[in-house]
This record gives sequence, structure tokens and C-alpha cells, in this order.
Amino acid sequence: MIPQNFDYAAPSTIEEALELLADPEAKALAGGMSLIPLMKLRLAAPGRLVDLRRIAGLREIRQDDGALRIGALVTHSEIESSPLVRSRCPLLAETASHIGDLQVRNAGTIGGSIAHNDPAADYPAALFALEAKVKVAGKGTERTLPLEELVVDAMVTALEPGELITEVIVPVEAASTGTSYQKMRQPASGFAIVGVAARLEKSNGRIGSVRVGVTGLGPSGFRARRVEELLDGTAGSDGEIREAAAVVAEGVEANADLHASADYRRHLAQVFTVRAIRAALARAS
Amino acid sequence: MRITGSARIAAAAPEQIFRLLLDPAVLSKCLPGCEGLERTGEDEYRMRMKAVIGAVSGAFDGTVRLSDQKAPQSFRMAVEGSGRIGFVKGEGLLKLAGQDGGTEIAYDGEVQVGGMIASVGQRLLDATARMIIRRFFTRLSEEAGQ
Amino acid sequence: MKTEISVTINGEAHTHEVEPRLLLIHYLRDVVGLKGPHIGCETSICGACTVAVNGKAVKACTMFAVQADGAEILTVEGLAENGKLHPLQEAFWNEHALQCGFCTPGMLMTAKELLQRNPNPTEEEIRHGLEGNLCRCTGYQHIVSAVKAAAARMGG
Amino acid sequence: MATTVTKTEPIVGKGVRRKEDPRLITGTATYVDDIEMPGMRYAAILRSPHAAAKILRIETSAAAAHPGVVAVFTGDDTRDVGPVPCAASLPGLRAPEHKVLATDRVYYVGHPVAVVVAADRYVAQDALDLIEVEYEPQPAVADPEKALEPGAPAVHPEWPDNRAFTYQHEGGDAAKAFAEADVVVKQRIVSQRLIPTAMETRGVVAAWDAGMRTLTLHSSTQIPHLMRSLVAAMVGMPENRLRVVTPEVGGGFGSKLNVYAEEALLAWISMRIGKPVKWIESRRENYQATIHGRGHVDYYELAARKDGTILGLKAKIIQDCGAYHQLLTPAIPTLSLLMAPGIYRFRNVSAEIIGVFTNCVPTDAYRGAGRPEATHCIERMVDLLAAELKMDPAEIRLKNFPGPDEFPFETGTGLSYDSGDYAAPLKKAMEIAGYEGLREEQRRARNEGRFLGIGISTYGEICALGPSSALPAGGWESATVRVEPSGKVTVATGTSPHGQGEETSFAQIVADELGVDLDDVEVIHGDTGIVQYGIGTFGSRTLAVGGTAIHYACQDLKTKIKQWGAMLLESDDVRFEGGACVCNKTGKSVPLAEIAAAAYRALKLPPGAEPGLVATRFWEPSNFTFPFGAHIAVTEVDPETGQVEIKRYVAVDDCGRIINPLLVAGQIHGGVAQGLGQALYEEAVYDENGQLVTGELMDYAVPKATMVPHIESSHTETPSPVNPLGVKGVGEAGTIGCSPAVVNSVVDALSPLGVKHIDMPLTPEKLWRLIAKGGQA
Repeated sequence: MIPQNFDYAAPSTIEEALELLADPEAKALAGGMSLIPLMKLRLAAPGRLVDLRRIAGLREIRQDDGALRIGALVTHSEIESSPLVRSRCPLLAETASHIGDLQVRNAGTIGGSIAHNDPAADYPAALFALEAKVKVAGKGTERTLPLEELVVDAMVTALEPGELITEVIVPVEAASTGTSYQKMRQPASGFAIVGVAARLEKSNGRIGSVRVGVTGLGPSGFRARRVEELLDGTAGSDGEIREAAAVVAEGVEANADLHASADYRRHLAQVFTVRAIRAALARAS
Repeated sequence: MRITGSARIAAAAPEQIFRLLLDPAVLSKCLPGCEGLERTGEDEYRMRMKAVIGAVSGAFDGTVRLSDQKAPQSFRMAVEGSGRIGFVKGEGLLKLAGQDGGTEIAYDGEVQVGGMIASVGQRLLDATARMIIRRFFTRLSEEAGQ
Repeated sequence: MKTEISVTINGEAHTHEVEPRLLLIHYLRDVVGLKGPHIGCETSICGACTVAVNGKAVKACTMFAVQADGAEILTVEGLAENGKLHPLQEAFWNEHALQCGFCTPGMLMTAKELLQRNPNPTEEEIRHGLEGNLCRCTGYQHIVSAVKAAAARMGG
Repeated sequence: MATTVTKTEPIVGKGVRRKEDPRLITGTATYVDDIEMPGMRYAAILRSPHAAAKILRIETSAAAAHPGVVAVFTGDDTRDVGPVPCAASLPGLRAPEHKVLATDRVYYVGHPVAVVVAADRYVAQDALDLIEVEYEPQPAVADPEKALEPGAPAVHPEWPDNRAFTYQHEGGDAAKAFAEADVVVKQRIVSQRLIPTAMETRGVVAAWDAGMRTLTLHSSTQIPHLMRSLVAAMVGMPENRLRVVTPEVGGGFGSKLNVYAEEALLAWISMRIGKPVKWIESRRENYQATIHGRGHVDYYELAARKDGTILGLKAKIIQDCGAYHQLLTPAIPTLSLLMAPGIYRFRNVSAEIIGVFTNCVPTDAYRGAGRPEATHCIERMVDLLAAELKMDPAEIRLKNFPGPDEFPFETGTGLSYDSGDYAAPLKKAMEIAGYEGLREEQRRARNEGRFLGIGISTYGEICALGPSSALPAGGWESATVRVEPSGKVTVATGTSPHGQGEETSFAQIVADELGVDLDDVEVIHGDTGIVQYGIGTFGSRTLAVGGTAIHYACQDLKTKIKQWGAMLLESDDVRFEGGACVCNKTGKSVPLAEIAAAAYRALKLPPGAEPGLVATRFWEPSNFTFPFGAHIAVTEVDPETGQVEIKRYVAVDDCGRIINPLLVAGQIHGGVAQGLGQALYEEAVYDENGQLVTGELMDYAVPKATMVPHIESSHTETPSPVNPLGVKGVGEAGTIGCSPAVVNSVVDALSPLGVKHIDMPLTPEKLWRLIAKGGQA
């Protein structure tokens, strides 16, 4: 299986890259883990690839103003193994370790994954639970928007043509925050049939600051606000967790495919929400 | 693949929506990637489409056929298209009902997908099909509001 | 339009003009003539094409040769040094960790990185680390034993 | 871990490391895609996206005009090539003519329609996109039972009932057995279509030599000699001008026990363009156009007395053949029929096979080929019977085995089981697993509401295929053993091993027989230009039939060696021992190397002898061999998700005498992993329109390292009387034993809900639905 031909450029600055991406036939190449297989099957045939790998600064992870700023070209395995991410935002590191396999994690990037917006990608669960923001550069423009505004529909984002994700911003967690990502893997591809990330705190016997992110269930990842509301302020008993998790799929048009029906996905979303909350609770101090 | 669901368009009554849905100019604006509908017969059109779904893109040539028109309640729509990346063939019933000054559109159809997109796209077929339908009705809603 | 690339493969420098669409695996196999890495799928699942690019195991079927410009590449052919098998190669041989051998070059390259990251892995960690490499012959059990044996030998 | 061997001890029976491995672990082995030839061209094949359609028009001019394209061919060009052969014959078999490229119709998704030949593989792929085909889609049918319904779309319009064949067998008196039975259990059992997924896809390099008027065909195959005969006939050339070379083969599992359209097509193209041409199958093509395995819907009835004694079996086997017959398609379910009674004593069998055409790629041999389906059914039925009678599944099996003194055991399907002690592996497996303790643990788990299951399967299999009467191409195997002038030994085998390790196990046999070092024996295979005619590697036959041919060639050779030794030692009382001829009177000896030198120098010959030291044997076994064993799987089902965890897997297999325990373990592990794939993960899914929707490894779940448990493997060793080595075969055992053990275990786990049967694959969603509905399907 062989891709169609294309022009190639590997600019060394964002400005140059944006200039090249102004061509409507151009497509940005980050890790290529989604794009290259599509090109090999000739389901994608961009006229030009703009390889971002030479752009300095897109590969950095920095801590700044109570947030971690992760360059768009940081790979999943760098996130998985970065001491900074592991200590300051363990949920993201844990989630990264569930993606694909070792080789895919070595090549795939966080920016590429977010821009592709696959409904079964692992990151969205964590990023929604983290209320992540995304920095986007366009020709002469720069904006930072919450992930919720970036994500539009399955495989569709609010990125304008020619725009690039440059940075993903996640909060530095308080040491007392408990987090967990729980997932059922599709056995062939490793994608999430359903994945749920939970993040919470517990003080004086009450749960607070609950955030729950879900992937695989709907057209894109989302924050399960109803679950959060129901759980917030409870003692986190098994019954309370189950009650809250029961609403996770409400109002969501659930995906269906060869590997799981919509009903089953809705059910799994509840199961993995319970598991993620329980695990997060066990880690919260 | 069975595709069923419904969409609500707040701004227009069934009579108007029915008219819009049967207008090739409107249809071609609402179908994502449609590059034009050309009338080839009574309620029959030739369609050219460049579908772009994320990084995936593919050109399709096909036909759209409308039948069993019962204005303003219902009609059937049959779509066929084929291109390098596969083919799609579907037929469904659209039912329109007035609701609070707007229109509730219920659709129920069966879609066959073949070729490359069927053999490698399983994981995303359902999600993308429904995404296309959502975008269709969003645009229809915009048309209706104008 | 061709692009010039320069890479170091198994310690040897190479410069070639390539089409941008040339996949790294085809570059290594058809242009450079290194037939060790294999092609078993086109969707980045099977891992038979695994090589190390700048020390990281990647699937060479899911990378363009132009992306490797300037990189150091190690293939299975470069694992043995001075005619002496790498401990993983020895262990795969001793433990009967291969049958048809088609997946073996990729398996070895992934196992190598696995042991770099975690010199003393548990059975579960080994299995998790090898998820990107399919083997249809061995049922993986002897592969797991071989990685353990190599880890012990390498002083993990 | 491999054993190291000192020179004085026998090597047979030792787990020595493989002679094959150095090239494979260093990346220096040569598979088909590694072959380069000057002037080589590349072929790419356009395949049908429709399951059934008329071809109205094919437009190739744009592709032919594309820069770098050498030629484009369609079915019109290749009408005289082929047909693709089916070697199996059954009374009344309907065999559609199978062209190498479609002409007026296509019958399945992946059906080859046109071929582009170009300067490189990139250009060939580009040109494929420029071919326009106008199809008129026809109704298709992909489900074998639906295909049998009246009014179903006809796969081949000339046979509207879609029946490819029917085949019946009556053994004993099943009607009487059922009339006398206290209890009858019935079940519909599906053995789903599987995709073999050898890690190396198929590939062909064809090279026509215009000067010599010979064609060399490199192909990733299990049967080089049969391929030579069949491809020569397909392209109309004398067999002795075609040479088939099988380089390293990256797995076969039956999928390369075939002759496909592409082999003849590439041969024909190379002759036509006068250049070498290469075709390498993509994974997607491999899924669409290489044979699938299994594809059974079986209806079984088992009759028994209330004490658990099985009296008889009725079986209806519906085999999904696909759109055509490949080499052995109709023969595969006949193996299921033969194996239908399993290893139980009853002899009353009434069985029927219905072969059905569907708009799918043909099914054919896949690891176990017919025996896994049969074993799965009988082992499920025995568990259903045990449940019905509230007996322990181990107890009911032990009650129904023939005893060790009853061999050879004649079955109700006409087989003669060579040797066995069927209770031994079951008892051993129960001991290793701690069966009583497990049942105790299960009682505790059930009290806690957990779904813990214990599943047993006991199996026998038909191996070492086989007497010539049982195979369409001859059931013998050939060997040439040659002591070279230097004393080194070369073995040419007609088998074609591809990962099983016979370069090592054969060398072990020869090293012991001739008293030479393992390193001094070279085993060559897979080249019809240098190896005498042979049959190939499949059906767990390589060691038992091919190894035995080698054994006998060694005996012939030893006779010759002794003649030369006697002459050199000037004695007529010599023995051959430890690699030397020794005079029994004087104790003087002459080593093999000296004997070989004398035999080739040939200044003086022993009476009646010829120069040289070579022996060739073609050996046909008198019967199959019948390995057997018992597997126990302990599983737990997650009640919330339906996911199955394999907590223990115990395999006790009896493959007769063991030549190399390391290789045997490898075969069992790999076999179990494939059986587990069928039980839990794998299924080739065609939608109702005949689209293969598991078209890539992204959707077809071949087990990964995390999905396969640690296997506790052990053995009993009952030699086979069929061959002097006492070996039986082990290539398919793991697969055959595994799937019923796992399914029986999961059914056992869910039995408190009233679950009696579940069809494979046991996906989490399927199990979750059962649990959610309290056991109701």
C-alpha cells in the first residue's frame, strides 16, 4: 500500500510552516500515526506535507504559572515518561501510557492526536477532565481556547484552514488530587471502546472539584458535567458513585461499530466511570 | 448499516422545510462536500461530491433520487455514489412534522457501504455518517433561517 | 520532485535523492538493501518493520524516509557488534523465541528499547511492551522468556 | 531454554537450539520480497469492490499510458491461463471454472480483475487508480445458511440452490442408538470464519529465462513440488522447465497450502514480457483474497444412556465454501466428518456435509483444517451431555474413552486410531491444574457471585497425512541423504518446513543415525531444481512422514557405509557406530570422512557397490497417526464488562515420541494462541452485502502478547506404531485442544445463569448481554 505523491517541506519556524499551510492542499505532519496510514490506503491525498519536526520549541514541556505547557510535537512516550508530567499531571502521563503501543507512542504526538480528533483517541478523556486549553497559531494570529471549543464533531475541529495547534496547556495538580484513566481496549487496534478519566479531591470526608472526561462513547470526547454535579459534595460511597456514573451517557449519541454496539458502549461508560472515580478516590489524599 | 434519528429545525414550518429539501440548489449547499447537483430527470439528479472528513478525502460521483412525495409530510430519498475509495448506496424515508412552529424531521434508512471505506473504515463509519447528517441539518437550519 | 536525505544507518552514512512519498521501510529495504526489517501490514499494527530512529523504536512503514533526514537509524542488521550477537539475539536463539522468523527483526528492536527503559521487567511489563509486535507462530511465551533471559544477562 | 549436547550422547530427544535461527535473528534470511533481480518489474492487482457484479466494461488505456507502466492485462488477455485447480474430488461435486482474472462477472470482494505491470511498486499502484471498471452489482449472499434458503441470490447462476456438494456417512447404527438412548442433547454450533494471517503475506517472483526456455517461480508456499506440477499445467509449459523455489516462508498455517491465481498469473506475465516480475500481497489483499479457515455451521445430536455412556452421534455439517473451490476446499469438512466422534468409544455415527457457495473468498485448510471444528463440536456436546446428566465433565470423558488395550481402535467413521492412552493426559492435566481444588475454589467464587469456570477438552487428531489413498496428490514423502566427499552430510527433504524447525529436528535424526555433529548436517528443502519430488508441509506430516523417509534413507546409507567400511578394514565383520566403521574382530576403525573420501575417489569398489554415498527413499505410511491430549482452561468472566480472563491454561499433549522438546513446546504455545484467537477474538465478518468488514489488522484481532496467557505445557509420550520413529505430529494440536477448553470454561463460568452454549468468538459484549439477560440468549 503506497501513498500518492506530494510535495514536502520541513520548515524550521512556525511562521514558515504557517506560510506553507496557507496552501489549501497542504496538510501538517506531526507524528503521522493517523495521517500516514490514511495516505497509504489513499483515503487521504494531500498535495503537500508540512513536516513540523524541525520547529524548535514545539517539543518542549514547561511548567509556567501553575500550568504545564506541552508542545504540540511532544510524543506520547515523552509525556508518559516525563518526570515533570508524571509528578505534576499524572493523569496525562497515565493516559499516554494507554495509547496504541510502544512504537506508536514513540512517534505519535499530542498535537497531532488532538487535531485529528478521533472519537476513540485516549487523550480527550484526560484533557476534558483536566479542562485543558489549546494554543493555536494562524498566519499572524494566535489564540488560546478551551478544548471544548476546539472539538466540534467526529474528526472535526474548530481549527481554521492553515491553523496549527502549538501547545496544550494543562493544570499543575495539587498533590492531594486523585486521578485515574480507565479504558476498555479494542482488541485489534488498541483504541478506546470507551475510556473515562476522573479527577477529584477529598477533604473532610467530602468529594470536591470533580472532573470526568469521556472518550469513545460519542462523536468526540466530552466532559460529563452531570456526573460531576451529582458526585460533588458526596462522601463517595459506592452507591453515590454508581448513582452519579449512571447518568454519564445521558443525552449522548453513542457510537456503534463492529466491536461494540451503542447500548454496550453506554453501559461500559457507566462501568468505567465508576472504576475511574473509585481509583481516583483511592489516590486522593 | 441502519441509520435512524431525528433533527429539529426551529425556524421553519414543515411546508418550508419540505420545499427546501426538494430544492437542488439548497440540497447541494447542505450536503457536505457537494460540488453540485445536475438535474437529469423528474426528481433525479447527478451529484458530484468531494467528501472531506478530517484528513480523509474522496471524490464521489452519483445520483440522488426523490420519490413518494407527500408534501409536506414525507418523501423518500435514494442516494448512490461511487469513487476510488469505495461506494455508498442508501435509501431512506424522511418524515416532517410541525412542532412549536418548527419542524421535527425523522429519518430512517439503510445504507450500504463498499470498497475501501467498508473494509478499513469500520471503526469510524457510524460516527462519521452521523456527523455528516448532523452537519447537513445544521446547514439546512441555517438555510431555513435566511 | 525528489528530496535529498542523509542518514546514518547502522553506523554508516548514506545520502540519497528520494521521492517524498517513499516510506522509510521501502527506503531501507529497496534503496539501501537492508532486508531485515519486514512489511507485515499497512496500518501500523504488526510491528515487523520496527527499527530504531534516534534510539526510539518506530514502525518504519508509518514514516516517510524524508522524515528521517539527519537521523541515526539502527536495524536488526546492526544489532550484533563485531560479529558478536546481541544478548537479545542470543536469548531468542536459546529460548526458541521464533519460528518462521518474519516478526523477529521487529520484535528484537522493540525488545531492545523495552530493556533500555526497564532493565528488569516483569512478565506483564514485557507483554505490554511488545503489544506493537504481532507474532502468529510462538504464542509469545518463549519470546517473554527470551526477553527475561536477556535482561538477566545484561545485568538488569 | 535450549540444551547443550555433548558429542557422545544421542541428540534425538534433546531441546537443542535451532540451526535455522542465526539467519533469522540477524536479518539475513531471504523471504520472497527480499529477492532482487536485474530488470525486475512489479505487478499490482486490481480487485473487485463488489461481492457480486457483472463486469460491463474495463478501461485500461489511461493506466497503460502512465509513465513507467509496462503492461496492463485483464481477463480477456488471460483466458487461456488456468484454471485455478481444485484437487479434491467428491461424488457430485460442482466446481465452477476458476479463471486467474475475472472475465464477465466477479463473485467476491477481492476477486482479481486486472493486473498492472510497472517499473516499480509505486508506479504500479498509481496506475491501478487509473483503471476504470463499470460494474453492474448483483444481489449477493454471504451467510451459508441464508444461501441455502429458497430464493437466495445464486452465487453461480447455473446452480441456483448454491449447493456445492453433499456427502453422507453412516457408521454403525445411529438410528438404533438414538432409539435406545435415555437422553439426547442437541446443539447448533458455529465455527466462525477465520483469517489465517501469516505474518508474511503471499508473494511471487516469476523469472522467465528466454535462452534456457525455463521459468523460475519463487513463491511463499508450503508445497513447492505440487505447485510446480499445477502451475506448469496452468500456463501450459512442461513441468521440467519450471522450477519452483520456496525461500524463507513467514508462516503458512494452511493458507500457503494452495495454488492461487497469482502464481500462474505472474508466471504467464513473466513469459509474456520477458522480464522477472514480482508481486507482493498487501495485508488488505491477504484478508480479501487468500483463503479463510473454518466457516462451519454444525447441527449435532448426541445420544447417551443415563449413566453417561455415549451411544451415538448425528451431525449435519454446513461448510461455507466461498465462491470457488481452492485446492482442497471440499476436502476440509470431510476431515471434520472423520473426526466427528472425537476420541470416544461409540461407533454409531450418521453424518452429512452440505457444501455451500457464498459470495466470499474460498475457505480451505487453516491450522487443524476440519479437525478443530469437529473437536469443538464433540467437546461441546460432551459438556452439554454432562450438564444434562449432572455429571462431572472429566468423569464423563474418562467413562467413554477406549482403554489402552483397545488399540488399534476402529472408529465409526472408518479410521483406525494407531495407539493411545486417552485417560493419561486428562489425569495428568487434572493433577497439574489441581482439579479438585479448582472445583472447591469455584464453589467459593460462586458464593461470592463471581463467574469462575473450569473447562476441559480432550482431543485426538488425524496427523501425518497420510496414506496415498487419503490424499489427492500422494501421501508419501521423499528424502535424499548424501554423505559428501568430505564427510559432511546433506539432506534433501521433499517437505517444505516454514518455521516448524525441521532443519534442526531432521538434522538431529541424521546426526544420531550417522554419528556426526549436528553442525555437519545441512537440510535443504523448497527448491524443485535441487530436491527430488516431494509433497510438502501440512497436516502435521513433516516429521512423521518426511522424517521417516530420512530415517529409512539413513538405514540404506548405513548399509552402503558398512560395505565401504568392510572393504577398507579388510573385514567382513564390521559395525557402524559413533560415526565410524569398526571391525568387530580387531577393533580397528575407519571414520565416516575417510569412508566418504574413498567412496568418491572410487579407486576400488566393494563388490556390487557404486561410487558415492547417497540414498534416496520415498516412503508412504500405512496409516495416519493420531496424537491426542487434554487441555484445561480456568477462566473468570467480569460480570460488569463481559471480559474473559484466562487464569490458568494447562495443556498435556501426546504427540508420540518427542525429537526436540523445545520445538514441541513452541508448536503447542503457538497452536494454543491460535485456538484462543478463535475462542475469544477472531472473526472474519462479511456484512449482508458481502463486504468484508474486518478488512485489516485494525479490525481483525490477532492475539497480542497481552492477550495470550502463560501456558503450562506438559506431555505423555505414547509412541506411534505407524513409523519407526514413533512420532505422531504436533503442529495443530494446540489449536485443536484450545478452543473447546476455553468455551467449555466460559460456559461453565456462566452456567449458574443457565447458560448452556455460546458461539465463538466469546466477545465481551456477547457475554455481557447473556449476563444482563440472566443467561437468556
